[in-house]
Amino acid sequence: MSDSLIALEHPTELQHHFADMEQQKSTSTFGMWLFLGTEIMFFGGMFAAYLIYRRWYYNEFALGSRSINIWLGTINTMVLICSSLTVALGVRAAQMGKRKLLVTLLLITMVFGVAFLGIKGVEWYQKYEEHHVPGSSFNASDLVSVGQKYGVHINQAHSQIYFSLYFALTGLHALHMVVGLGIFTVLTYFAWKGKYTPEYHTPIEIGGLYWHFVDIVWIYLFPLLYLIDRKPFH
Amino acid sequence: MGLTPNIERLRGSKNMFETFPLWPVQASTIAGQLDLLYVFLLLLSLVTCTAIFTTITVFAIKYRRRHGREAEQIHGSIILEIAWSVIPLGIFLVIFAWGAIIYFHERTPPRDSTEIYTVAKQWMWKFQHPEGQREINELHVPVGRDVKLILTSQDVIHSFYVPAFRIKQDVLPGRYVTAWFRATKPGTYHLFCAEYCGTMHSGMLGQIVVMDPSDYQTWLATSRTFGSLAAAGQSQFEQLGCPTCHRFETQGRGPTLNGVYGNPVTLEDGRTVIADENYIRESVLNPGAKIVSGFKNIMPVFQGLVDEEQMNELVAYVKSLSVPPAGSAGNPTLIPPGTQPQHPKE
Amino acid sequence: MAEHEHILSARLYVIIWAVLMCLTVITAGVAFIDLGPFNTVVALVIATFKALLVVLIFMHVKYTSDRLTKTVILSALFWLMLLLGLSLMDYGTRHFV
Amino acid sequence: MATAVVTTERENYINSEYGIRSWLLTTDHKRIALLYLLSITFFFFIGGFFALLIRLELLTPAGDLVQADTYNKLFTMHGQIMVFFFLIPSIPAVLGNFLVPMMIGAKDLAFPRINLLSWYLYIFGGCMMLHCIVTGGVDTGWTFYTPFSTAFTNTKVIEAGLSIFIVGFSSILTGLNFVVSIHRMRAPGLTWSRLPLFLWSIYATSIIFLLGTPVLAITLLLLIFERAFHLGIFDPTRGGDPLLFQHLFWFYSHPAVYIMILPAMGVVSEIIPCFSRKRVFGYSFVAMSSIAIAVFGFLVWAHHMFVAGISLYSALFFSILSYLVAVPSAVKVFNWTATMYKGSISFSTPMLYALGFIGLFTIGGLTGLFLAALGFDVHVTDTYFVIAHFHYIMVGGAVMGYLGGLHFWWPKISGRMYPEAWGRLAAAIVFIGFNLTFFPQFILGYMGMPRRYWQYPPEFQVLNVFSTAGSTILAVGYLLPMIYMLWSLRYGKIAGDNPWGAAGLEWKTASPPPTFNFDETPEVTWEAYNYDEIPMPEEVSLER
Repeated sequence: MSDSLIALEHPTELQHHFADMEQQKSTSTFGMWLFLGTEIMFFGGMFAAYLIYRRWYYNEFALGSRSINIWLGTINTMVLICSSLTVALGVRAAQMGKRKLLVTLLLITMVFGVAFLGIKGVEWYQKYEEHHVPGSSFNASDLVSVGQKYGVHINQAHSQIYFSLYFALTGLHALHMVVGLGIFTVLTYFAWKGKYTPEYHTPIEIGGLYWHFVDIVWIYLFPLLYLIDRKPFH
Repeated sequence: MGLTPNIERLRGSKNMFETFPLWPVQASTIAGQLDLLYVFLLLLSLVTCTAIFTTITVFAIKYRRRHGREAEQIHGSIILEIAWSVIPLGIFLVIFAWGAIIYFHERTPPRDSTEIYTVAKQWMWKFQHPEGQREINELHVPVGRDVKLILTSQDVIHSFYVPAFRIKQDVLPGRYVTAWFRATKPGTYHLFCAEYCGTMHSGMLGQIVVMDPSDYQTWLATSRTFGSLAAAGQSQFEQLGCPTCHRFETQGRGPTLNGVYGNPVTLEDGRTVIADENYIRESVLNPGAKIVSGFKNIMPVFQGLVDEEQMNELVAYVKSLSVPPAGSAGNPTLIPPGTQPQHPKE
Repeated sequence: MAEHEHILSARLYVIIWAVLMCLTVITAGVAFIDLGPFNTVVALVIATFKALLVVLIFMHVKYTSDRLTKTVILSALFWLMLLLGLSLMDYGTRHFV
Repeated sequence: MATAVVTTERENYINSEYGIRSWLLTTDHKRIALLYLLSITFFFFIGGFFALLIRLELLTPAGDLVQADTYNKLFTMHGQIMVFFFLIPSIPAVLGNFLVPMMIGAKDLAFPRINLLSWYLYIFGGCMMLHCIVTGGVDTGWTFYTPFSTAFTNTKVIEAGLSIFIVGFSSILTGLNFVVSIHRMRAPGLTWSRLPLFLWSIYATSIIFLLGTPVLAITLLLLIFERAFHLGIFDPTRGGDPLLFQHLFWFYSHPAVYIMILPAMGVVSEIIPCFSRKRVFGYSFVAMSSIAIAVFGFLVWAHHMFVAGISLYSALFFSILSYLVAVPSAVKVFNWTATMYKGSISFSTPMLYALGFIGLFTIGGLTGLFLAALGFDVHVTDTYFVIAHFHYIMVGGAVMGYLGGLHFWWPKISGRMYPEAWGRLAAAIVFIGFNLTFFPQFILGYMGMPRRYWQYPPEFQVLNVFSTAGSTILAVGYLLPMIYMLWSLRYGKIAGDNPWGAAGLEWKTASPPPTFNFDETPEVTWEAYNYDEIPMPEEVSLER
C-alpha cells in the first residue's frame, strides 16, 4: 500500500487511521473535551488552596481583593466575553465556509486576547509598584494600615498567601491565554490559506472550545479574586 | 554527630529476643488491644490466604492440561459474585469498626493526664515536665499514669513513635498535636522519629524510661528542676509585659485569662471557639486572627519573639489559670490567679 | 457531517453576548452592596450562570447529540467537587472533639 | 534484495523502515511502545541499582556503606524513578501503547503525533531527572513533604519537581489517547461488553491519568514556587498548612497506586483465561470492578495521613471508604481463581507470573486491610510494614503483571519465542527473591522499624539480612529475562501469528504485526475469551 494511493481515495485532511471524516471529527472534539476536563482539575488544586485559606484568613483575602483594580478586572472580563463572541461567530463563519469573515473574526479574537494580556500586565505592574508581588520584596504594610482604619488586623504573611494565589491563578490563566494566542495564530494562517471548509473545520471548532474554556476559568476567577469584599466596612 | 552513643544506648535495651525478636514489647494499655486486633487480622489473613492458595493449587493440579480433556466453559454466577462481594464487605466493616474504636481511644487523652510538652527539632526531642524537669532524647514516666504529650515542632514535620506503646503522632510545626499513653511495664523503650526529617532522621532517637512510681518519685526529686512549667510561664508572662493588659482583678485592655482554657470564647464576628492549646498559641503568636468579642486588636504579634519552649511555658501558665479538673496532676505550687500580688504599672 | 451540524444564528450569539456583558456589570455592581454572606453566593451564582451560557451556547453543548461530551463535563465537575469537598471536610472538622 | 526480504519475511512494523530517524519520528504506536520499552527498562535498572545500594547499606545496623545524606538521596531517587519513570508508564505506555489499537481493531491510536509527543515529554522529564541525579540529587523522599522540601533541604527539589511535572503531562496525554481511542476507534461489532478486560483496566487507568495527574502537576508547581519565592502556601511559619500539600499530593498519589496495579490486573485477566482455555468467570464483574477501583480510588487518599494531624472525623470517613475500595479488588481475585475451575491449565511462563501475581497481590491486598484499620495504622504507618505492603502491590503486583504481560505478548512484539525453560526459571527466581526480600519487612514493621532509616537498632539486623539476601536473588531474577529476551530476538524460535491459541484481535494479525496492524479492518462477531471456538496449537496442547 502506498501513501499516494491512500491520498487519492481519501480527502486530504483525513488521517490514515480514521475510517471517515465523521470519525476523525468526533474523535478530535472528544479529545479536546477530555483535555478540558483535565484542565478543570489542574485549576482545581489551586481552588482547593484558595478555599481553605480564604476561610482561614478572610480579612487578608478581603483587603487583598480590595487592593486590586476592579475596573481593570471588569473591563478584562468584558474583553474576554467579547473575544468569546468573536470565536463563536468565527466557528459559524467556518461552518458556512466564509473564509474572509473567518480570518477577520480570528484576528479580532486575537486582538482581544492581546488586549486582555495588556490590561493584565498593567494590573500586575500596579501590584509590582505596590510591592504586592510575593517574594523578598513583598510588603503589605499599606494593607495593614488600611486594616487598622477599619479595625481589622492584617497579617502580612497571610496577605502574601492571597497574593500568591492571585498571581498563581491569574498567571496560569494568562499562560493559557498565551497558548491560546499561539493556537489561534496557526488557525488564522491556515484559515487564510483556505484550508477550512464547511466539510472540514474541526481545528477551528476545537480551538474555539479551548478559548471558551479559558474564558470560563476567568468568569470564576473574577468574582473569586476581585469581588471577595467590596462592600463598605461598617 | 552523637549518633554512636545513641546506638550504644539502644543496645542496652532489654528484650526477650535480644538478637532476633519477632514481636514488639507490650508496654502500654493500648499495646494489648492493638496486638489483639493484629492477631485477629493475622488469623483472618491466614485463613483467606490458605483458602485462596489451596484452591488455586488444587485447580492447578486437578485441571492441568491433559490429552483428551477440554475446558468446560462457565460464564459466571451472580450468586457467587454477590456472596464474595458482600461477605468480605461485612468482614471489612468489622475490621473498620475495631480499628476505629482503638483509634478513637488513642486520639482522646483521658481528662486528668499528666501533660508533658514536647518539642521536636532536627534531630532531637525536648521534653518539659509539668514539675519543671527538662529532658533531651529521654523521657521518664511512671507506670500506670496517663501521660498526655503536647507536641510541636520547631522546624519540619517529625513523628513521635514508641513501638512498645503502639503510638505514633506526626509532630507539626506551627501547631500543637496531642498523643497519650499509659505505660504498663517498667523498662526502657525506643522512641523513634517516624516521619522523614532530613539528614539525621535515623539518628533522631530517644528512649522512654518507664519507672515504678516510687523510683519515679526518686527521679523527680533528684533531677534538676527550674520551677514548675506554669511558674516559668508566669515569669515569661511578666517579662513580656502581658499583665499590662491581661489583668486579673479588674478588666484590662485585654481579656482576663482566668478560666479561659477549656471554655468557649465568643469572638468579634460572633463565632464561638473552644480555647484549647492551639487557640492560646495562636492568640500569642498572631493575636489578630481571633479577636475576643468586645476587645480591640491592639496586642503586638509575638511570632518570632518567643521560641517553642517559652511558648509551652506560657500555654502551661494560661492553662493553670483555669480550675483544674478533679484529680488532675496540676500544679499545687502555683499561686491562685485571683491573688496575683503585683502588676507592673502601665 | 454538515447536515447534522447546527449552525446557530448570529443573532443568538449576540444576544448571549449581551446577556454576559450585562451579568458582568451586575456582578461587579452587586459586590458594592452589602448583602452579608450572600455577596459571595450571588457572585458565584452569576458566574455559574455565565459559565453555563458559554458552555451551552458558545460551546454548542446544548445542541450536541453526543452524550459523551456531557458525561465528560459532569464527571470533571464531580471530581473537582471530590477534591474540594473531601479536603475541606478535614479542615471543617479539625476543631471538633 | 527486496524480493529476498519479501519472500523470507513479511513486511511488518519493525522492518518497514530503517534508520534512527524512522524510529525517532515514528507515529506508529507499536514503535512508540518499543521506544518506551527501552526507556523504562533503562530507568528500571537505575532505580533497581539504587534499591540494591539501599539494601546493602541496611545489611548492618550502623550506617557504614554510604553517608546519611547519600542514603537519603538513594531512597528518594529510588522512589521517584520507580514510581514516575517506571511503574506508572510501565504497562500503560509499553503494553498499552502496543496493544490498545490492536485490541480494538484500529490502525493506530486516535492521536499518533500526540502519542509521540508524550514519549518525548517522558524522555525530556527523564533526562532532567538524570541530570538532577548526576548533579547532586534530591533528598526529600519521593513524597516531597513540606516544609522540609520547601524550606529546609538544600538539594535539587525544583529540578526534580519539574521533571515529574513534565512526565505528568506525558501520562495525561497517554491517558487521553487511550480513552479517546477506546471510545471512538473500536472496530465494527466490538461493543463494550465484548471488550477484552485489559482494555477495561487500561480505560480505568486512563481515567485516573486524566483526573488525578493534573492535581499532582499543580501541586508540584505550587511546591516549586513555594521553594523559589517562599510564598507561604505550605509553610507554617508563614501561615500555610503543610497538610494541604499532603492532601493535594495524595489526591493524585493514592490513585497512582491504582494506575500501577489496574493494568497489571488487566494483564492477568488476559493470561489466566488463555492458559486455562476458558472464558473469564464473571466477565462483567471483573470489568466493572476496574471502573469501581478507579472511582473509589479517588475517595481514600487521606488514609496516608491518619497520624498526620487530620481531623478524627475525616480519618473515620477515609478509613471506611478504604474498605470499600478493597471489595472490587477481592472480587477480581475470586473471579480469577474461579476462572481456573474446570479449565485446561498449562504452566507457561506468563501463567506462572499471573499465578505469582495473584498470590502476592492477595498478601499485599490483605495487609492493605490491616493498614486501613485506623488504630492499627497508627502503629505501622511510616514503618517497614508499609514498605512491605506497597512493594507487594507495586512489585509483587505491578511488576509481576508487567513481566507476565511482556512474556505473553513477546511473540507478538518480536515475532520470536523466548526460551520457555529460562522463562519459568526466571519467574521462580523472581517469586522466591521477592518474598525473601519483602516478607521479613512486615515483621520488621510491626516490630517498629521506621522507614527511611539509614541506621537502625541492632535487634532488627537479622530480618534485614534476610531482606538484603532476597534482594540479590530478585536482581538476578530481573536480569535473566532481559538477557534471554535479547537473545531470543536473534535466536528465538519463530512465533506464529497466535502461538498461545489466544483469543483477542491482536492475535488475529501477523507477528510482528504490519504497520497498520490489520490488512483489513476486522469485524467482531464474538464475545471476548471465546476459547471454546479457538483451536489450541499443537505444541501448546502437548505442553504440560
